[in-house]
Amino acid sequence: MHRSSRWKSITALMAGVGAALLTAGCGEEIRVFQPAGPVARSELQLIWLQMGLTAVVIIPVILLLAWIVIRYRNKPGNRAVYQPDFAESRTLEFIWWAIPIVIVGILGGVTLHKTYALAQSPQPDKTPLKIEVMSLNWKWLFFYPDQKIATVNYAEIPTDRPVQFVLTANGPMNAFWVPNLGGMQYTMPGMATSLWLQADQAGEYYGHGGNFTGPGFTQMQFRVVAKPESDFEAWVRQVANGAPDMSRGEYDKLVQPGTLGELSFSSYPDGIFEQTVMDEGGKYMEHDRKMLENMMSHS
Amino acid sequence: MTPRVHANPAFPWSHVIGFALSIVFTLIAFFAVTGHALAHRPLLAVILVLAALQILVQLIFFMHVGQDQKPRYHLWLFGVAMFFFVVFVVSSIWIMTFNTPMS
Amino acid sequence: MGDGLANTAGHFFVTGDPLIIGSDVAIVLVSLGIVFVLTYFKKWKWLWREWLTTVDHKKIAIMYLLAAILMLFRGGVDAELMRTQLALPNMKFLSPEHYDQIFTTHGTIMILFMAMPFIFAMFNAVVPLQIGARDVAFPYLNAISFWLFFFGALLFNLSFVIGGSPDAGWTSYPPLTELQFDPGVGENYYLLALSISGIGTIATGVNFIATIIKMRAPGMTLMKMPLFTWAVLGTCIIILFVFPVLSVALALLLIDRLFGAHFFTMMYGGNPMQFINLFWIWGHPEVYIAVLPAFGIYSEVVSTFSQKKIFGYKSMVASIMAITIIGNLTWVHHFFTMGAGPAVNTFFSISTMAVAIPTGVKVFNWLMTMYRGRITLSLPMMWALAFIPNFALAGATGVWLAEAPTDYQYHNSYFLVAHFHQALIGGVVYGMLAGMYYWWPKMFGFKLKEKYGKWAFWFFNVGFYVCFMPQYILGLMGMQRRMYTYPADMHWTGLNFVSTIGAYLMGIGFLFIAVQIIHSLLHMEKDLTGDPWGGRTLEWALPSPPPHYNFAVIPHVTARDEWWERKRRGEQDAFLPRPEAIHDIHMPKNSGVPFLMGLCFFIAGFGFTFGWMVVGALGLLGVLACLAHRSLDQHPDHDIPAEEVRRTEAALGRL
Amino acid sequence: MAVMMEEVLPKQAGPSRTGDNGPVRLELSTADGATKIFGFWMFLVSDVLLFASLFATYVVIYTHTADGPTAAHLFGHDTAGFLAETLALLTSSFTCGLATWEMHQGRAGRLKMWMGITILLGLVFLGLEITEFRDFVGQGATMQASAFLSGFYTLVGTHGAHVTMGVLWMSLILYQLARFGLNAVTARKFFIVGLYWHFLDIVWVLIFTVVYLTGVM
Ligand code: HEA
Ligand code: HEA
Ligand code: CUA
Ligand SMILES: [Cu+2]
Repeated sequence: MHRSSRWKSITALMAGVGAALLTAGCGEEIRVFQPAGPVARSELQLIWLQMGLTAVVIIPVILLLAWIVIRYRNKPGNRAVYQPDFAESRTLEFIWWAIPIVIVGILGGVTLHKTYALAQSPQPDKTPLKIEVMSLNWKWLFFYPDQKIATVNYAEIPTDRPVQFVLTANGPMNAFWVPNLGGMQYTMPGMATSLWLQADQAGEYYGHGGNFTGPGFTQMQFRVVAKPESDFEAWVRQVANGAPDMSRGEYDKLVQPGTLGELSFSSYPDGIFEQTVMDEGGKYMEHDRKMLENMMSHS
Repeated sequence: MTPRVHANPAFPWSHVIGFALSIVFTLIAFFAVTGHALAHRPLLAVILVLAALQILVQLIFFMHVGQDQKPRYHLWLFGVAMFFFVVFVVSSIWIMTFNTPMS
Repeated sequence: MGDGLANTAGHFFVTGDPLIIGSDVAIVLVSLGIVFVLTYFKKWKWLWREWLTTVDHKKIAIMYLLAAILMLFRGGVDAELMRTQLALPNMKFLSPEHYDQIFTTHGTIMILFMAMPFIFAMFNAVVPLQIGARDVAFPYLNAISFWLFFFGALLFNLSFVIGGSPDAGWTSYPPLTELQFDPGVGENYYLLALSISGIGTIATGVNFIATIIKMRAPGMTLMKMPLFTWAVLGTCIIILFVFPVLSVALALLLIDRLFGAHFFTMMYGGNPMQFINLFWIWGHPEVYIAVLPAFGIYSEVVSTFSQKKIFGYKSMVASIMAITIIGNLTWVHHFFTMGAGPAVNTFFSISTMAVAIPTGVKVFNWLMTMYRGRITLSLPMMWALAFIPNFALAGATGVWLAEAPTDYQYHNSYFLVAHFHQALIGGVVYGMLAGMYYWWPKMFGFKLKEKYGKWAFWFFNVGFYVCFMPQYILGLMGMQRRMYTYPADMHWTGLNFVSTIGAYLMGIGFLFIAVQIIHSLLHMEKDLTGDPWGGRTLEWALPSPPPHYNFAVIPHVTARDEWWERKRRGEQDAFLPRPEAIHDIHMPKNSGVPFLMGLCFFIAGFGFTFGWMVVGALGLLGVLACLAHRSLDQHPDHDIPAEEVRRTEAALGRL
Repeated sequence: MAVMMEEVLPKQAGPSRTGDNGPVRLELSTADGATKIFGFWMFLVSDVLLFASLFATYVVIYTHTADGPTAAHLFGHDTAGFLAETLALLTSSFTCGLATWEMHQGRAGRLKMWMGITILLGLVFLGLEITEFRDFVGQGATMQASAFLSGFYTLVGTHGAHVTMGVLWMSLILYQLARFGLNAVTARKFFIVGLYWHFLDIVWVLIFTVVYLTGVM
């Protein structure tokens, strides 16, 4: 009696804390649950699926535990069955080898499908926008190879158009993450990898480095602004006409360790991204070469 | 079980055979490569197979793995270790070549 | 080198931060205190003879346990400092540099210098007794393992005081950890300390495999072995397979840093990702190294306190072996976001999830072991019970992380931090505490008082959920790990604050454990039965603590729960030695060489840390000398005469 | 016909065992000896994975030559050199095997002779390897020149360090054999160093194939 009331108060406490947590963060701040594009949405779907499928076993396990502990307590007068030699049951064991196998099978199948899908453009029939992303100590540099403009610590993208981010680092490895738009990928020195994202709602999205790069890492925040195509083009024109040039010297200064606010540039040294990748070891990476040739032909 | 190797105490036959085999395998691999006997891929396959045979020669003729006391748990573990050797090497190549499909 | 010397001298002693100065002062005071106490009570000889030179697995277990608890405290203080810094946005409690050092040392210490010695304490305390052996297969090597761990840990902790701590995370990814970005000595400390203790760990793996395969009492076939011993076997197999990989990863990075090679640099063709690859080939299996022994402990505890045979013994064995092998094939899930391609990611997603299958079987079998049993809620059992929901959740979130597409959203966020603390604390720490409470009487000869232990349990357990549940949500809100602070406008403040409160509750829980131990020491309640819990396996057939040869006569085993079966049949006396069956017992001699060898490694490590190659080489020469000394020692053993054994047994009331 | 245990076993350390395959070999004649040999196999298991990591790293970076010498260039110069190393080491494995064989015949004198020859061949191998390294360094192919070279020197050098340890260790055992004679303990010690030696041959065969042969392919 005394015991179970203690259990109850613990449960009540937990429930209270849980409720507090949920209300504390139930708005749009739970960014992973607020997808603003097809990639994040596809990932969220899998999150719901995995939550559901694991809940199917985990919740019964916890309930069963509670029931068994209450039922088979060693106290005088407990008349529940006591079978100290009950230690084998083929049927039971078959069941619990089988259930996880089935769940893992389903999740594995979906994973296979989605992993391949996410490596492609979300809308292959639309021409993508290409943005080259370079993580520096401790800032984000964005190049628009087709628009020939560059920005620091923010990027604008058109809505409803797939964006191919080509990622590299000049400095320690970081990761590019915009939770509302979809999952992250590493930016690695000497490598160029591709990440597809797309926004279908206009808005301003929080982005942050995903892999620790030293004392300035915490400040490596950036914005991704999604706006309709026409607004996007207007912004490009505005940067191209109004912003200063990025000279080679300017670039070298950006590479120096330090934090910065947002900047825009109306031009940048030709081929600087490709050159950086190659200098840092990209020439040994077969796929880098292919990727960059691909990029060059577009620009 | 009759020991395979020490059947004839008068002369270490098995050691001599093992030695001969290891020299032969080495020379085949060496001259196949320096003489460009085959195209790249088959050549690679041949020398890897020869290396595997060499390892077996060392294990069987010199380390006497056939005649240790049973149960031979050490050989099981050594075998699994060789398995992971291959896994770690091959998967490192697989992972590090980034076979990202390009658009 | 002259230049380097002058340069390092300036940075030699860490100065500036009041917290570090405080710690320095504390460390110096404690050391002086220890020296004083030892001198005052004339205990130096005793320390050397009984402890520093011992090769007895039971004493080595106690030293490991002490070290583990100390390191839990050190790592825990780190955690409290971090949580304090993160309680509110834009806190100025810790500087970024200091915060970086603290999470690095926290993670490294908790995993390598807390979890590892804790499991080794349990291995040493239990395995020889459970299988009816007089010691481990290689007692001398066992002592070497301990001293390598000890001096490795000492070297690592020294970084706090001399030269500066590593600050690139416990994962230590290059190129951030290459000289170009990290010129200080902190990273060298990390690399050398882990290398040294890693050698000891490999030796422990060798030792316990040999012990379990070769030293079992007659009649104890593999399928009659207690599940804890099975778990240790699996653990040691993993150790043999993956610790060498860590050694290589560390060595290569060290070669880069000390000799200017280019394995992982950005220039000259280095490939930093290969470090990450090697690190996780070790790193993932490492978490199973930590958790398998805990699983073994749960099996023992659940069965004992349900007074019931373990359910599905064969499945349990099969699942241990399955985890041992499959666990080595999943490592890429730590860097799905590297973009190695969908084929790679899919393969490793599925292999990772596959581990959930054998683990699930274990969970269900524990439940069924309790089902139709008689459950006693003693302290070990409480920790075991608290483990199950905790680990079910940790495992579930693990499976979520295992799917590459969703890992893209979870990776390196606080969601991940919450996952691994739930697995490491709910799985490993709870398991080790359960094991500590369970075998404490066997190790020390007295029981721990329950009262403060229960307080500790509730504070720690409730604190755990309060601390880490909010972190799952923080991760989904986009909060990254390894941020020393965060802006006020992100809506992260509330949850962080709650989490910090939880961390303090856990700290209080830990303090209660300390109080409990001290209280039980002062009001000692001796365990005269040798079997305080109604145990099932051989160790409970011995007095607490067992004499140093363990078994006067090696028992003959006929059943899985040998001791329990005997008790049921009223045949306990079968384990009392008959005087005529007692013969001379062959035991290894104590030796100071393992300690000296550890010291030589320490000197070498310290030398290389500061780039003093001569000191390093001298240390290594010392190591070689120790090895040669051992090889030349023709009489490392001695005999305990039968008469002396009879006297000891008689004094224990067993004749 | 193996040697009778009692002849060479003045005092043995533990209870003796009779195996299921006829007369027991000297090094396995005590439980302690059998356990130590088993333990050594476990050490070899860990060494397999140590080399696995080095090979994995080497194959990942061996094309990363940073405009320095390539494998083909470096090893193609002097293929006879690494062939000679290989033959020296293979022969030493053979002589080490003969030493074990003589031990099993109970002939301590010949055992010591073959051990001496093995040590000499080991030194020949090391001499060749050091000459090779010096030659390469002379061409500017230092460990600092490229990732490929870092990998090369570390992988091959780690094997070389193992051989060096092997030479020292075998000399120490040779000394013990001379000093204490052939008994269960020294037999076990030699058997273990012999296993180690053969294992180093296995590793070398892989280096020969993966580093040198593919290098000049
Ligand atoms: C003891 C420690 C421990 C344990 C046991 C585990 C167990 C598991 N872990 Fe965890 N993990 C860590 C410690 C641990 N982990 C650490 C420290 C890190 C991060 C390191 C760092 O980056 O610093 C990490 C990171 C980590 C990642 C990397 C994420 C990332 O970096 O983005 C992944 C991804 O797959 C993962 C998955 C898993 C899985 C699938 C299991 C499985 O083994 C879990 C299996 C258990 C269950 C599933 C529960 C019981 C089962 C049932 C009740 C049956 C049915 C269930 C289902 C079918 C779902 N872990
Ligand atoms: C077994 C391993 C283990 C254990 C037990 C813990 C225990 C704890 N950990 Fe740790 N943790 C890791 C392994 C572990 N951790 C690892 C591997 C990392 C990753 C590191 C990296 O990124 O490189 C990490 C990182 C990590 C972070 C993320 C840091 C970051 O990314 O910025 C945080 C933040 O909350 C945290 C918190 C805690 C807390 C509150 C505890 C608590 O459980 C601690 C409980 C406290 C004690 C046991 C000691 C009590 C102290 C006292 C009694 C003193 C009294 C003082 C006060 C009460 C103020 N840990
Ligand atoms: Cu017998 Cu070699
Ligand atoms: Cu993992």
